[in-house]
Amino acid sequence: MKKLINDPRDVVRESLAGLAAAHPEILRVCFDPVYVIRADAPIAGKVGIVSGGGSGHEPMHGGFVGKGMLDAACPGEVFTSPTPDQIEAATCAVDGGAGVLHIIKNYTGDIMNFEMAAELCQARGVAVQAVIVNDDVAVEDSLYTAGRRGVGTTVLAEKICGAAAGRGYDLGRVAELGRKVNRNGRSMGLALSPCTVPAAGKPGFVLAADEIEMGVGIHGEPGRERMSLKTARDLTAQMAEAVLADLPFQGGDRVVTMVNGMGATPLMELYLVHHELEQILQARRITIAHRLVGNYITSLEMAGCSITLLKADDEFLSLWGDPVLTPGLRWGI
Amino acid sequence: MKKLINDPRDVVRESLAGLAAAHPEILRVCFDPVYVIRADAPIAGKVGIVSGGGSGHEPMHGGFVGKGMLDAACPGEVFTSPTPDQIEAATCAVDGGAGVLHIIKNYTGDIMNFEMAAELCQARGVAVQAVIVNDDVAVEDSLYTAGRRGVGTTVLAEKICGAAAGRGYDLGRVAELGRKVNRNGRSMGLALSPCTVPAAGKPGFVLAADEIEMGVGIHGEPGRERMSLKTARDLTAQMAEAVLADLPFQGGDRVVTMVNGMGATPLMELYLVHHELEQILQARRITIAHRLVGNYITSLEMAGCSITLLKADDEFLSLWGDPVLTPGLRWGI
Amino acid sequence: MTVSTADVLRWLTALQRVYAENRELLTDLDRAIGDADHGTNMDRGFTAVQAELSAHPPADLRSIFQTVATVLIRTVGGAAGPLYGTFFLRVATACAGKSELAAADLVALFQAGNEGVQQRGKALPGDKTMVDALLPAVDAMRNAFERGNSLAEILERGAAAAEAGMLATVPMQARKGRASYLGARSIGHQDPGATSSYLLLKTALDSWRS
Amino acid sequence: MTVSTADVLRWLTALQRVYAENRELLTDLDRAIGDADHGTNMDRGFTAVQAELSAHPPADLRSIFQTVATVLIRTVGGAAGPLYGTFFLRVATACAGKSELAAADLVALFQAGNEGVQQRGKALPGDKTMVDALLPAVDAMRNAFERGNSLAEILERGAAAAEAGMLATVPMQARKGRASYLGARSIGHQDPGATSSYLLLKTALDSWRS
Ligand SMILES: Nc1ncnc2c1ncn2[C@@H]1O[C@H](COP(=O)(O)OP(=O)(O)O)[C@@H](O)[C@H]1O
Ligand SMILES: Nc1ncnc2c1ncn2[C@@H]1O[C@H](COP(=O)(O)OP(=O)(O)O)[C@@H](O)[C@H]1O
Ligand SMILES: [Mg+2]
Ligand SMILES: [Mg+2]
Ligand SMILES: [Mg+2]
Ligand SMILES: [Mg+2]
Repeated sequence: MKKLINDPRDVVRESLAGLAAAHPEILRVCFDPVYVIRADAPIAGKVGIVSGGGSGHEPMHGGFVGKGMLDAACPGEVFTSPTPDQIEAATCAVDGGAGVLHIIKNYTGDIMNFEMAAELCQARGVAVQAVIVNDDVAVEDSLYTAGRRGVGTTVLAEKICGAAAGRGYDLGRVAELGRKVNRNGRSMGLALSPCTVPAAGKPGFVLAADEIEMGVGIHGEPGRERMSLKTARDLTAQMAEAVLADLPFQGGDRVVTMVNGMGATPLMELYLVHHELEQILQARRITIAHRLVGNYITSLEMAGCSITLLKADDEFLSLWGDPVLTPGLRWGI
Repeated sequence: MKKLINDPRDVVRESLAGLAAAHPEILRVCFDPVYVIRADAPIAGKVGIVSGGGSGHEPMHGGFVGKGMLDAACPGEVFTSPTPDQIEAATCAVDGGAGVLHIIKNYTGDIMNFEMAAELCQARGVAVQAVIVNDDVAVEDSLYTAGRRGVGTTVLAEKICGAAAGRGYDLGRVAELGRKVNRNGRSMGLALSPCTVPAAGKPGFVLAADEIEMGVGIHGEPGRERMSLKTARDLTAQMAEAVLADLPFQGGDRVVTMVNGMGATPLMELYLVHHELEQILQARRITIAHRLVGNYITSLEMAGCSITLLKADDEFLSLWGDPVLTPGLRWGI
Repeated sequence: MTVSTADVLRWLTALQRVYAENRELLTDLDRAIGDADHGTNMDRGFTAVQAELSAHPPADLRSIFQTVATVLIRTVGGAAGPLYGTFFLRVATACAGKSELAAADLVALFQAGNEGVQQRGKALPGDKTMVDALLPAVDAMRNAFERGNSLAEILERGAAAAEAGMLATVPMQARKGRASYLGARSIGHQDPGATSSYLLLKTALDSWRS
Repeated sequence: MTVSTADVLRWLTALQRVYAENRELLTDLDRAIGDADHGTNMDRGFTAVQAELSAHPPADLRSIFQTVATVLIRTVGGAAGPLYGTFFLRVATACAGKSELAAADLVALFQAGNEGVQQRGKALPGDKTMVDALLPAVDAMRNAFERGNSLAEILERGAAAAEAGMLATVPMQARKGRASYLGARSIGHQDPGATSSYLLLKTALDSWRS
């Protein structure tokens, strides 16, 4: 394992210390329990937005804390859900009296830890609602699974709900908005190479020299199939087809797109994939209203990318344009 | 070679098409010859800032085109200097009558191609001055080499000169400012893994499982030594010592720092390195006025990082704060 | 024979050692059908439990298990944290007022723990989870108790049933947790959580048999 | 015997093939002490030269070399682009008004080309660059010419000297270009540019010997 780290057990805390040091004007980090919080929290009268999950997906979630997005983020150990005490402390710290929205990716561990935390917060009189993101089309949903995984749409939901809270939406409305984002967002990813959890020391899976994992999860979970490497054109088409067919997206739709890097894929390749995606959408008369290209929801040093499409209405687009000031996403300020 | 590309010969153009598609409000891309240009260029009466170099270092340089930074960037093939015709076309296209500054990294190929272009531009009546960046302390300068390589300080010079041009500095003053930035900036990097030029298909060098290249160049050029992997603390200290001793930086200095990822290193590790760097500088009573942590000047999918320190005066700091709107660096707008 | 507060503390100390020793094993099992962290999670949790117990030794059985529960919930994370946390919360409640545990108490205690896990995780037998080790163990212990077996025998039956249940997860297709994302690809692998649950009972047996 | 416009075009056609065939070799040499692109650069450049020459066949020798120069400058990039570009710019000037090249012209022409390279790159013999192949070749050709040798013999001497010069770069420490960053670590490797320069002369010999 080749990483720029000290003791693997200290990775999360030392990295968070660096995040805090790098962005003092935007956020603070509390260490006991661990959470990242807006420098100016709580904002009286504003609904608080809290997310969290395992670490190793940076900039998500800590890098999305700041004006116009998250009020706090709860980072767990690498690829491990945060714990109820973190979530409880963060939730109570950002409550400005209007209640707090939890944005949760659909993983059993995340759900159960946020559930326990919500019970504790409600016991303390803090109103909490939850939005569960489950947008990964790679895994078929069914009564016999924990359901679809939450991936890229989480980033868009955090931006849009953050803007809505900033505009004064009440808790019920922000939660409903978040669920609407989730209903209209779909994602699919692929891996060219695996990643290694520092504490584990070995790659989570192994790929042959010409093999990729189509539909990979952000923790390296297997997806739809192991297949041989193809051109960016073919791979982008395959991801896009899966995403487009699922909602389905149709001609005339306006969308927000995200071409997301898994961590080790150069920006040069992500722009190339975005170029392929734009051509696919143009051919279907789907209009791209806004686009993100870069590393937003990563898997440590995994090579690969994911595509997220959000079918946008006027409310989404208007909220998307609101100023946002976080380490990972910034405009208008 | 595992990359998200089509034909290796098309990587640069297809990636630039994606850059243009992703940021229509900021920039345009011309393809014959190839250059990236500000959407609103030329700006009458403003000194134009043009940079360029081999591709594969994204976001540099194309991702730094936009308001407050570069007016144009000339991307060569991967790791290969751009050609005089590109540079000539870009220079003439951004000339607003106040002349154009070329910001050049000190590589024989870049220097010679920019030189030839400058001759052509001057023949067409466009005033051109050049700033050569040679900030890499890994390679000892001497009469018997092509001199030090240009690396991280280039990013800071492009931001600061871009801001100065926006404020109306004339060509001579912007050029002098750029040289002052170069005189006060120092960098050093390391690689945990090599990178593969698409057209070459094989890694530029090979590292054993526990080996790193200390002082690596942004094209994978060897540095000071092959050594075994150490903790982030030790490696950061070694890079920082080399950088600090070279200027030298002293107690009481104010600095702008950049902890830069080589492409495949997770943000989590970069923040961890930044945390180590802040402690080293604090111990020496060196004040960090501004900081960048992320991928700014990369080497394809190389794993590793570099540290850049700029000794800052009031002029630098004031210009640093000016609004900038580019795909790779953005604030205040 | 009964289980004393000292016995319980020996069990918890042993658990730290056992999960440290089986850290790689559990993580490798989780690598096959999960995200390669179950061993790390359990090791981190029970190490923290020991630290807390020696820093602030609780007065009675109930508060010992209360401490175990809150420390696990705070330090384990993932799915296992809330599940084992809930397990020990229920165990603590089941110990209310007791200073030592007789056979009947032990059976009731493990039963309460498993019920907590099932309520928190909504898993049924056959879903390829820790429940597939815990539930058979509880049933076996109850039968043994009703047949009037000794405490040692009860624990032996429990551990044996947990081991059988753990092995029975191999051919199962996961319907809960991360492994369920693999669908049919989860078949043929032993469930990490069922394995850590077996270790929980096996270690109780080893600590209390004598 | 003289070199005609047709001979020159055959030389350039052969150069495309030669640099395509030696693409890997040149890139591997550049991988050792540079950035692994010299072969790709030369291949790209001379492929573009062929495309341009067949698209717009120039009228005379001078404009042929003028085309070669501008296409190389436009397509090769790196250090080699301006250097070989300048080489052919000077060659073009040296051909001004000529419709075929006699022995004296050939010597003058390669000499002019090498002077261009040295002016553009400021390299001296021993710096481990293309100059270490070109300069000895030019000297050898001049001597052979002064000794009254045939054009074929002159080319043979030139190619032989270029090859010797290329091999002589192995023990040199680079003082110019990317390789100079390696300091002593550049010793023991053959210079890619000297190699492509040797191929330039070797191919002229092969194309014109007959
Ligand atoms: N809903 C559930 N009910 C009971 N046990 C579960 C459930 N979901 C997961 N588990 C257990 O948790 C184990 C995984 O734990 P762990 O790896 O620590 O958490 P995570 O899956 O969040 O990384 C699985 O092997 C399974 O036995
Ligand atoms: N200043 C110089 N003068 C003459 N030749 C040079 C000089 N610098 C570099 N070269 C030649 O250029 C070759 C490298 O060419 P190439 O790899 O195409 O360019 P780059 O080094 O920019 O990638 C070297 O092997 C060397 O022979
Ligand atoms: Mg986990
Ligand atoms: Mg090059
Ligand atoms: Mg796990
Ligand atoms: Mg080269």
